Amino acid sequence: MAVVTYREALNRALREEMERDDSVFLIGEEVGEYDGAYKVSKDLLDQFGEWRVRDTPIAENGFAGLGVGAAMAGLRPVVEFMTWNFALLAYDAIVNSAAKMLFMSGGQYNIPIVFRGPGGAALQLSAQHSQVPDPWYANIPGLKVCAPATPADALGLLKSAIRDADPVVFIEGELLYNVKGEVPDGEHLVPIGLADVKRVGDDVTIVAHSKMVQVALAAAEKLATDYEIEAEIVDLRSLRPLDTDTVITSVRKTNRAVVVQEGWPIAGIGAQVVDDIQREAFDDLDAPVARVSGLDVPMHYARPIEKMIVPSLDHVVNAVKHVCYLD
Amino acid sequence: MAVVTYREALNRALREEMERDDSVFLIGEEVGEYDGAYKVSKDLLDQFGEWRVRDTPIAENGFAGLGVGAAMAGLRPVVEFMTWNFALLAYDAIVNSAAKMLFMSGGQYNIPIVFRGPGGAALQLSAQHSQVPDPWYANIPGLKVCAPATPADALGLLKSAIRDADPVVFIEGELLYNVKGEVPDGEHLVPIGLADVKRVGDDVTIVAHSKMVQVALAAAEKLATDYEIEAEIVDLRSLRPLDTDTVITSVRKTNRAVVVQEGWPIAGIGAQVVDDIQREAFDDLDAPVARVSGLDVPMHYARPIEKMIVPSLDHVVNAVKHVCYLD
Amino acid sequence: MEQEVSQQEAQQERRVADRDRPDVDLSAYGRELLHEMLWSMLLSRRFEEKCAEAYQMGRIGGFCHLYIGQEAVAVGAIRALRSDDYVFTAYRDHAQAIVRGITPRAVMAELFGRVDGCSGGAGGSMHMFGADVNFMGGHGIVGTHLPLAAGVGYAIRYRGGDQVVLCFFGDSVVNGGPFHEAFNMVAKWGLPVVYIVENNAYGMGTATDRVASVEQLVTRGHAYEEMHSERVDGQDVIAMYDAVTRAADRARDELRPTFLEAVTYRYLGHSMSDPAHGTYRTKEEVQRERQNDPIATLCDRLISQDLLSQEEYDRLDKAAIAASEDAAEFAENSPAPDASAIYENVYRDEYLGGLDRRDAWR
Amino acid sequence: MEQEVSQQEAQQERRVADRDRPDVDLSAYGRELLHEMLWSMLLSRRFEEKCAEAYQMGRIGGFCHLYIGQEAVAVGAIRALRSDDYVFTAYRDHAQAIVRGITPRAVMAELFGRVDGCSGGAGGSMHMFGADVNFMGGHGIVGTHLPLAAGVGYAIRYRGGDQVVLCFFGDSVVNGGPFHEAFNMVAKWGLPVVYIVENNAYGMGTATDRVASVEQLVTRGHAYEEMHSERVDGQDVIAMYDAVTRAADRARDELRPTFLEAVTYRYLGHSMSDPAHGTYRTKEEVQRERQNDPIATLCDRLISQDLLSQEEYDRLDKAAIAASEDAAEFAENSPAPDASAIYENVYRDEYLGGLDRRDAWR
Ligand SMILES: Cc1ncc(C[n+]2csc(CCOP(=O)(O)OP(=O)(O)O)c2C)c(N)n1
Ligand SMILES: Cc1ncc(C[n+]2csc(CCOP(=O)(O)OP(=O)(O)O)c2C)c(N)n1
Ligand SMILES: [Mg+2]
Ligand SMILES: [Mg+2]
Repeated sequence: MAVVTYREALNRALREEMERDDSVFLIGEEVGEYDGAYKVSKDLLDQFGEWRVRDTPIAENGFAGLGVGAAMAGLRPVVEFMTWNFALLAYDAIVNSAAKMLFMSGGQYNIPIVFRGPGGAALQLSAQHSQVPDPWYANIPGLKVCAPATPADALGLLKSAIRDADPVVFIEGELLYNVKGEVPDGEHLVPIGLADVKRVGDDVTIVAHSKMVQVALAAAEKLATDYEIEAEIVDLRSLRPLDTDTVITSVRKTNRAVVVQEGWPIAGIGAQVVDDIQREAFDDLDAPVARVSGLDVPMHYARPIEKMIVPSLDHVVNAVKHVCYLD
Repeated sequence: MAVVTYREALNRALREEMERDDSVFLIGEEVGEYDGAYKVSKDLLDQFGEWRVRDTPIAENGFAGLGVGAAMAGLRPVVEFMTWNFALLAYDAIVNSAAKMLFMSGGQYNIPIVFRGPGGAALQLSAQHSQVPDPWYANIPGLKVCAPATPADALGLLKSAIRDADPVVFIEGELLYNVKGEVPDGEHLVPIGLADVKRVGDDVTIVAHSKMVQVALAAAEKLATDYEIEAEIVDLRSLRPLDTDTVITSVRKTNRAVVVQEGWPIAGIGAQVVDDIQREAFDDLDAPVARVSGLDVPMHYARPIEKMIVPSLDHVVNAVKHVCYLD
Repeated sequence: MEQEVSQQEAQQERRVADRDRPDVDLSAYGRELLHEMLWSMLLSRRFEEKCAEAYQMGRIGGFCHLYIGQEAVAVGAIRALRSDDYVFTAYRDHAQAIVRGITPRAVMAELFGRVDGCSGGAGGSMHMFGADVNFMGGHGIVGTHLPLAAGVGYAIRYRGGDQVVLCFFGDSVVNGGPFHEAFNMVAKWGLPVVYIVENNAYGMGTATDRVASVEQLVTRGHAYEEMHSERVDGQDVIAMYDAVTRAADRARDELRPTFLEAVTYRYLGHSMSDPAHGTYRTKEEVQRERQNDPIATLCDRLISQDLLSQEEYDRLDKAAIAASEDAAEFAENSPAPDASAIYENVYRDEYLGGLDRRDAWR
Repeated sequence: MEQEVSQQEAQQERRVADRDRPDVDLSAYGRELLHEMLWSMLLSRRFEEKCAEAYQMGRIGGFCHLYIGQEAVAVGAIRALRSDDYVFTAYRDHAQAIVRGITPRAVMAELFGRVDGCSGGAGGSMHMFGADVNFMGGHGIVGTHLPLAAGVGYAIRYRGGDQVVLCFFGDSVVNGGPFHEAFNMVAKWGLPVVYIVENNAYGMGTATDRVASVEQLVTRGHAYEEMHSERVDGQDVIAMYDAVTRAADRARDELRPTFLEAVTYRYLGHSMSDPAHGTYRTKEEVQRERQNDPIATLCDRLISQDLLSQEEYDRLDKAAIAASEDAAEFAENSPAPDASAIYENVYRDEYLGGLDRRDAWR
């Protein structure tokens, strides 16, 4: 077990898969000479050359579409968006082309492509650069959506995504790149669509993904110390398919649930998790499910305001207290 | 009270507002010479001339952005998308420019713009032309989202949307254009953000919007006749803001709820309604809330398959029976 | 309004005046190829006349965009390709599909929404696909298949192959972002793609020159230096064949992409729900353009050069009608998909937990 | 890699060789305007040096893109405008904001995220706005403000006004869809917009000619016939002033839009987190370009033509430093926004039911 950063884990996933399968290639802005805006593709250009590590013009819709075409011709493109905020320009290529090709061609053209890049707020990047794209893609049949929280999951899910025959939207945490964690030494694959219990507990289920798993873990420590509440943390890891079984199993045990997501509340992914819980574990619930979301506003630049908008440890603690009727 | 079609009601709203305020103008593909692909802008070019009724090139991102700029300069553009499926190309202009301008300029530039066009499945238009965009926009703070079900609401909401100081996403029902209904003769405004009880009943609440209101109304008749179940139908009308009060009031009375939406289930607008109900009316519920959604697949071309994918009267009836424990 | 009509007339003048069809000796092309091209055009025409009929009878649903009048573009261009080359087009795709080699039966069954359709009945008129003949669709969102075609070009170069990608699109595409982004990448990276804009004078009800800031669409190509740009008479199947032959060579040998403007005309409405003429163009204009019919023109030239007899023509035409009838009959008898089609092609790989969890109670 | 370096050198040669700075008599411009332009460039430079310092000290957060080296473009262009004209730019916007008339204090307070910032502290470095001087932002998504600028142009013509919209953007924009869509509409409808691409040789770490399929970006303009396209030395504030003066006249008098390529250079890294040189360009290249400094060049020319004395220059420079210090001090003392800022500018009109219903328990 090596301890590596989330960034290094992603880099390793790319390298291993590119070594294993020469139909895998990476395109995006600054992925080559510059090693990637967040250095995720470090040294890959040197190792694989420019046809496999391709710096693109700033033309998100164009190069995402180019990836879809290359996938139709049997390649396995990994398309990096410098951040998911810029992929709004490529929404059509992902939703109208990638997600629908297999279906509308009657099964003739599957699209083995990965769209990846960081999502969520970083530090003071303000309104246009701090968005959480989760629900915009989780809503779309034909796509799979991953959002890993740890280096090991980043490695294992990205490798699975690259091997998947279908289009995968892979949302990395912009503030997770420097997070360190243990990663298995050998081949490590994490199946798309399986949640993971990151902490075991009997009193309340906290459902989270991506950066919010780290927030939830910290909150769980505080809950244990200050309130003797043992939280079980279910890391969704994939947002489509959603592993409802794991969530329900946990809620059946704890009888209380808090769903944490960084993104905006209305029709967020957390709303779906709540819907699933109330549908399948209604009689097990001792309290309504609470949600913690980013506030329903564009992101503010000023640091103190930004901090109030993004869900924090305290917000999660308060929500748990709320469902335990301790507030 | 005149009886007019949904199409005519929209046309009247545009004409009245353009006559009232000469800063209102309409742009989009085929809105002028061709009277609009769905004839919503019939005769407006003749009345108002080409600067106020502007045929555009097929450049959704470009002309949506042009609308945002014109709004910054104080005009009130109505941007027609021939259908919302094509607006995926303009997702950036709507989400990154229109929705955030007021906030990121510290309140200096509000964007009084309406983006409108038909959404949802029509008849055999298959995967790329049958999508429901509701949650992609309802998720975004800074936008308001309307989805009227009747000619009167189409008239009153579009007029309000045009007068609103903020960007409004206005989703018409592609299959509603020919639907007829009574419309008040004089000035008729419907506030954005108020739901409407379209049918009163004591046994179950059906929450719906747009075309699904018509489906729910038909289902309610059958439920009354065949099962003596009186359904109350809450037409959301606006998806952002969501009128949770009206929904909760109804559920508190009926103790059962079915949420119907045409779009895909995962993180759909219906998930949010369920979240709101379970949060605010948990103790009033006699059964978990059921949802009826379009199936979680791209739209098929063949008519029999299309019929199975789109929610129908029977699906709604079954869901109501389910929450009444009659299945 | 009067002013606009005369503007349109001026445009038509320009379009026709630009055409240049020297009375070259066609025998060099060989009877076989020439008859092949005539046959393909006839088949396409007759097939679509049958489509119109089937649409009126409610057998075909949704949007249905016919290609009648433009046949020379698809036929001349596709005949210039190798069988391992690739073809992309937009939603007006019946002719391209057939000319590329999907059977009329499979195309008609697709239009009828039946299991024997070339996309299993899932795509319909706008989404014909044929993986076995590298027919890559059939795309419905204007302009967005241009980057896809670039991607196939990328894959060809990636693997060191020498195939070519042919990508058709409508005139309205030249005003949109995807056109520009695709052209820049194709030009910059030397991808073997031949782009053909079918300038049929209208995007739906909008005359091309009402929305494009250039007189000739070919001008747009000049913004991409590594690309060859050229204007072709799209009503002349031979001119199309020649231009695409040269373009394909250029792509294979020099890795240089090409942009062709094919000047053509659509006889019918934009789709079956749009009248042939009315608000945006006059009956006279359509009649004038019909005099320049690509099939009649080729037929006349071949007959005058003794490369075709009237009997041969009649035989081909009858065969085209028969093939279209046969296709319709086949489609009629093909079964509609059953409920298993719903979840079948949403994913190819496993989807853990299943798609229908939330619909199970239905 | 070696090949690439020499390629870059060739590019630099070309860039510099294109420059043409005749030793024209500048007195015709008048001392006042000339000093004004020198002052604006100095202020912009010194202000941003202060920004760099404040960023290092953690006073400024997020992305921070400095304009140092490019000052002649903004100053020459904006000085050629009327006060009722409009200005748009991208995220590298401090200089444009100040030159257009937002006070250094308000810009610095914005960078510090304080309530006295020109966007109330909500926008930060990338989103400067100044409605009172028609400074329309400050946009973060590459290329997407070009259609917005077209929209203001539309509004001007709609109302029959004679203002002009000036829209700056980076070289990487010319490869994207929004550029093309905006240019087509502006050209077709005759909107009074002057687009200026600031070709500073790089989009982040990517040399311009590695991703654009044209040698000179101005070539892209030729795809839009109704538009005037021209290349300008962006390091020569006088050349910029002249070109934009002509362009503004053209827009006002002839309703003809203009596309200017301003050839310039960015001295520092793409943003504060990017080193000035390293992987994608050499130290030598940066040093060579610095010799063509727009401020030093103007200063030399003015002194040699007796339009400026060394003392005057020193006085201006000191004032620029003082204004920057003052701005930083002002910003430091301006309060941070409080929690009321969260929901304040999400909507201007009523939002029924309130935004915070689902967060109330927090
Ligand atoms: C992005 C997008 N916008 C609008 C439409 C609706 N639409 C379908 S075809 C068409 C006209 C296209 O004209 P053209 O490109 O000239 O092709 P033609 O129909 O003449 O073959 C329009 C506006 C669409 N499919 N996609
Ligand atoms: C659509 C989009 N893609 C990517 C980015 C990230 N990004 C910000 S600036 C930049 C480079 C832009 O270069 P250029 O246009 O030349 O402007 P310059 O920074 O040189 O002023 C990139 C890739 C973005 N902001 N928007
Ligand atoms: Mg056309
Ligand atoms: Mg640049």
